[in-house]
Amino acid sequence: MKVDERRCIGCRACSAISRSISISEDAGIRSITFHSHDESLTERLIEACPAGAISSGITAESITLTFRMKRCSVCGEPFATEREIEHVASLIPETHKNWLDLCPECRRAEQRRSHAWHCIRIRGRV
Amino acid sequence: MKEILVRPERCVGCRSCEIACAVEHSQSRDLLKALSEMPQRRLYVEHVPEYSLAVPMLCRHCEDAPCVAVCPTGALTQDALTGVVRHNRDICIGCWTCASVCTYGVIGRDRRARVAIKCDRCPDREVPACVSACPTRALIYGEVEEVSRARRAAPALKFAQGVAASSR
Amino acid sequence: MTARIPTVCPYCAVGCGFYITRNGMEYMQDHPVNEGALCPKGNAALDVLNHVDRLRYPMMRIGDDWIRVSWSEALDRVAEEMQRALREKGPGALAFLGSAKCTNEENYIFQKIARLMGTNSIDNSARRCHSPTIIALRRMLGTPAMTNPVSDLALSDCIFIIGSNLAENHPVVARWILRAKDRGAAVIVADPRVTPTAWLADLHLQLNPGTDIALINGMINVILNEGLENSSFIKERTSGFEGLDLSDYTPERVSSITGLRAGDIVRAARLYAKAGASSIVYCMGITQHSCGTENVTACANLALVCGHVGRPGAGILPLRGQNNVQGACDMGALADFYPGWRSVDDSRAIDELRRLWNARALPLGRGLTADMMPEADLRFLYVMGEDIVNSHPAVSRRRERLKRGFMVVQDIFMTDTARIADLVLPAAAWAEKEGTFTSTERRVQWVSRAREAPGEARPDLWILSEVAARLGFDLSPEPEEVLAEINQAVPAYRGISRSNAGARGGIIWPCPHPDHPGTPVLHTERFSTPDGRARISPVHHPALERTSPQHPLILITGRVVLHYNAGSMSMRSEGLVKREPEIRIDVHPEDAARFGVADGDAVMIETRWGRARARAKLTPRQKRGTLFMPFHFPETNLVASEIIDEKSMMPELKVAACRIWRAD
Amino acid sequence: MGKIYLDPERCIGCRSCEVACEREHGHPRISVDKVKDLAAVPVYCHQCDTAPCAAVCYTGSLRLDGDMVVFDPDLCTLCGLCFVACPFGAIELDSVIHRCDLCGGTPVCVMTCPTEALQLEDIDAITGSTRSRAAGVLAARVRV
Repeated sequence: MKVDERRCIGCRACSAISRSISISEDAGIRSITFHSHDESLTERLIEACPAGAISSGITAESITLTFRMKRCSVCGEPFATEREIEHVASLIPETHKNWLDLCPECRRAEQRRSHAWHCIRIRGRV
Repeated sequence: MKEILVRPERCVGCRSCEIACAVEHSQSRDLLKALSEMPQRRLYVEHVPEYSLAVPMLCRHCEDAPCVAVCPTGALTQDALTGVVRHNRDICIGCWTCASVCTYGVIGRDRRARVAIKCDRCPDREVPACVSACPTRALIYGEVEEVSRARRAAPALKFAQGVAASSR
Repeated sequence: MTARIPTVCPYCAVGCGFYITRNGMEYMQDHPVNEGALCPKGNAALDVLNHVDRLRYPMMRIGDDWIRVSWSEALDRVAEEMQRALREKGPGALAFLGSAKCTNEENYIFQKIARLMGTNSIDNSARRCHSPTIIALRRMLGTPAMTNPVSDLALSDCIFIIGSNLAENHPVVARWILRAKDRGAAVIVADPRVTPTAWLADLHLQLNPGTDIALINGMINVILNEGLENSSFIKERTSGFEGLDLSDYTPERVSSITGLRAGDIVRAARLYAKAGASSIVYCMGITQHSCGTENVTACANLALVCGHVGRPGAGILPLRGQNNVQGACDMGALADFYPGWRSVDDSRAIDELRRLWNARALPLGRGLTADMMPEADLRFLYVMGEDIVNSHPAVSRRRERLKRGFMVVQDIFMTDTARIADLVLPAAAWAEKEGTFTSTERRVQWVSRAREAPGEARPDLWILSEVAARLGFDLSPEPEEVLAEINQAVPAYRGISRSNAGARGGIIWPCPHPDHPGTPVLHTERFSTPDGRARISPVHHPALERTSPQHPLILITGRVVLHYNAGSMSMRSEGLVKREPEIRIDVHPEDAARFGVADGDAVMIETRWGRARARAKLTPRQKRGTLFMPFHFPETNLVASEIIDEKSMMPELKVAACRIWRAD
Repeated sequence: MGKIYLDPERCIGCRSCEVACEREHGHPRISVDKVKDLAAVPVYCHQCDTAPCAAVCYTGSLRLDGDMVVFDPDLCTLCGLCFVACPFGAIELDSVIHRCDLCGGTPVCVMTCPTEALQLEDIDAITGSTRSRAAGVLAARVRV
């Protein structure tokens, strides 16, 4: 199999299929390493890749791609690669409140905060 | 800031407002054709049998509107100048969070487009269609200061407290 | 076994039903109390069955080690030690602690053994939750129990909640309060803390801790001044009203005691008195004070003056703590009452039991209560399903003194109490045995066996009947046969059987005969006092636990939603523990700044009773000048007060002057 | 089938829904927390009518079906894009996708909620009854 570095968005689909594709995260960088592996999985990998980055062919022994991760604008934790976010943003309608800047944990907190708002206004006077 | 004031004591339940609203928001802007377009409601005349009254229910464009606060995508926004709560159908994801927090129950569901639907206070008109159509002036449109009893059109919070107080 | 077996939640006293299935649980949507709903503890109830920590075999202490022994060896030893203590030191050297977690049948047999051995030193954990309720409501209304069922709250027009954080401690009760609110009812919550219960309030009275009597007397004063009392009710159904002079309790004076606005006191009084049907809901915020009995009396006075008793939606609702605390008390597992609320001083009433039991003589006079046990010269202590070391501060501090003689603990886990025992007997948990449980609303429900007990664990009733046999008493191990005897011994249970208690939702006592449908609302026609009238009796605001320069803050104790009492069950539930893993102490941010404490700091707290360590949590829900610690963690026992309400022997667990500093 | 509807004023923050969901599915798909100790709000999947999670799912594993977003684990590649896309943060991902499936029509979070803060309802029915209650209050004020 071959990986197109420009197309790959750094998601987890291929690593979930093949054990010879490993994924790791450190200091806001996600690294995906493609080791040489059983070519019989290539068909499945091509099918599973959301970005069309995998094709059949022969490639070097092992390559590692690195992706900068998006840090949550509230808590600062990295939660997805920047390319994943771009990819998602291209598939959903443009939005005014950019929830894509928040990690899922902070999205939940934001939902809670906005829902609690009027309860707190009422209860704040008790 | 202008508001639509509802005066239920004048409402005769003729539903002219509902029809005018439907026509205004139809493609054709024609009564008969509008009906065939299966318009989605933005305004609801509710009958209250205990008091033999009809009450036109429509978005009050609350100050600090809860629907705007909870909308996760920013499809609902409030105009700083006019106070109108606008809904952007292109951004709406149909999660119904807004509908569930609305104290008046006036955010509906457009089942075809699978998004929310609510009063936009007729941006193309000087006076909203429902107000123009009301034969008894149960709906009036004017500056907040002008309509002295506009307290009834106060934000959802005050209304919620009113629910508690009046049920006592 | 069938696919799903109905059961009753083993945690609090609300009595929620659910089904136990082969692999787990299912909700019981037609249960009259909870309509299928369960709180987090209910959802985690099955975690205690088959837990790895369950006791599986009888175990005897040899020095610091435990050795496994056979049942017959263990049971022989219990009987021998009991008889030896009796022979050498008399019945005064024996004490028994029953369990508000065990069935009615088990508690009945347990107290019967104690009394046949000649002692009234039998108690249960009701001592530290509602002993003041027992004393006060029995005297005033005749029946020491909730007057109305929980679901009745939905019919109230005004609900006055005082000293209860039911939204956390009895979450399903909040369901019915919200139903009342949906109908337009007013909810008043009196609590120093902004609890989730206070969130539901239309009027939150954030009073100073311990000033409940002043508040209630102030409300009664307003009611009498404004002519809002129910004169015909007072005239026809009560006595003692003429002695009720509360004119000192003007809103202004009460305001200065309670720290509330005078206008709020007046508003609360009007809301409560003017409503068509009002309920008072109270809990340990009322009872766990040195004036606990007076606090309950004040609540009942308020209800009686307004005539808000004896109708649907109008009543006095003391929320009990444990799943069978009402039943354990009904069964007489108390140092001051025999079964059926016969006072230990009432020799005529006791004589009925003597005949029923074929006993030569039965002991008279109050026995040792739980808190007195460490101080007494005991030679034999039998603890059934109670972690007394972690639940009674006085005992916790003097646990070694409990052990002057032989100590048997019968439980489902190796609790801290079991750890100091000489013999530990493995008991079956609620779903592994049969019998009845009585919930806070007097609802008696039959629980069937749904699971096998682990190892050699046996139902408490079997263990007790085996011990009794070795003492020469013939007591049945069959719950149904014991229930038949309870029919004779406890008048309110006369008509209760496996079939009516086993029906959906069981049956609410009093049930005088087998065809009786039960009595959800008490006192509709007459009160159960000898003359049928309720007693109004004035009580006054007492001297309070005061702060001092040494101890400038007041410590309040209570529960949190995810844990239960001493934690022997909830602390073994992974889903609960990970959500509430450690002890925290709630501090108002201003107090925190004053004492140099930041959120998340490890802090030390000291009262005149002791010191403990906890993690600080800054929260505006705490009233300024007060701290809050949940009592599920042993640390709280180190600092809780030992002042006792002399009438009920209730320790004042709710308030203690204290200081706090950062632990470095 | 309806959708899960929340009345935050009824929530007492007991986390029963969370514990029940965890018991049912091994990992909770709803999460409750308090806000300033004055309110508590469960956050959960809304089964959005035009759901971003379905919009980004390229295998059809997540797709809109009537009132629901249905999930077919067999088609899932565990790519994690739905986790990135959900504005509620209601999807979690480890070796499997954790997302609400309404428990096949009888959600345990709704069944177990002690205060009926969570309900499974048709959203039009909810707004309809809110509206008629509000109309009743307005009418009552006119007649007073």
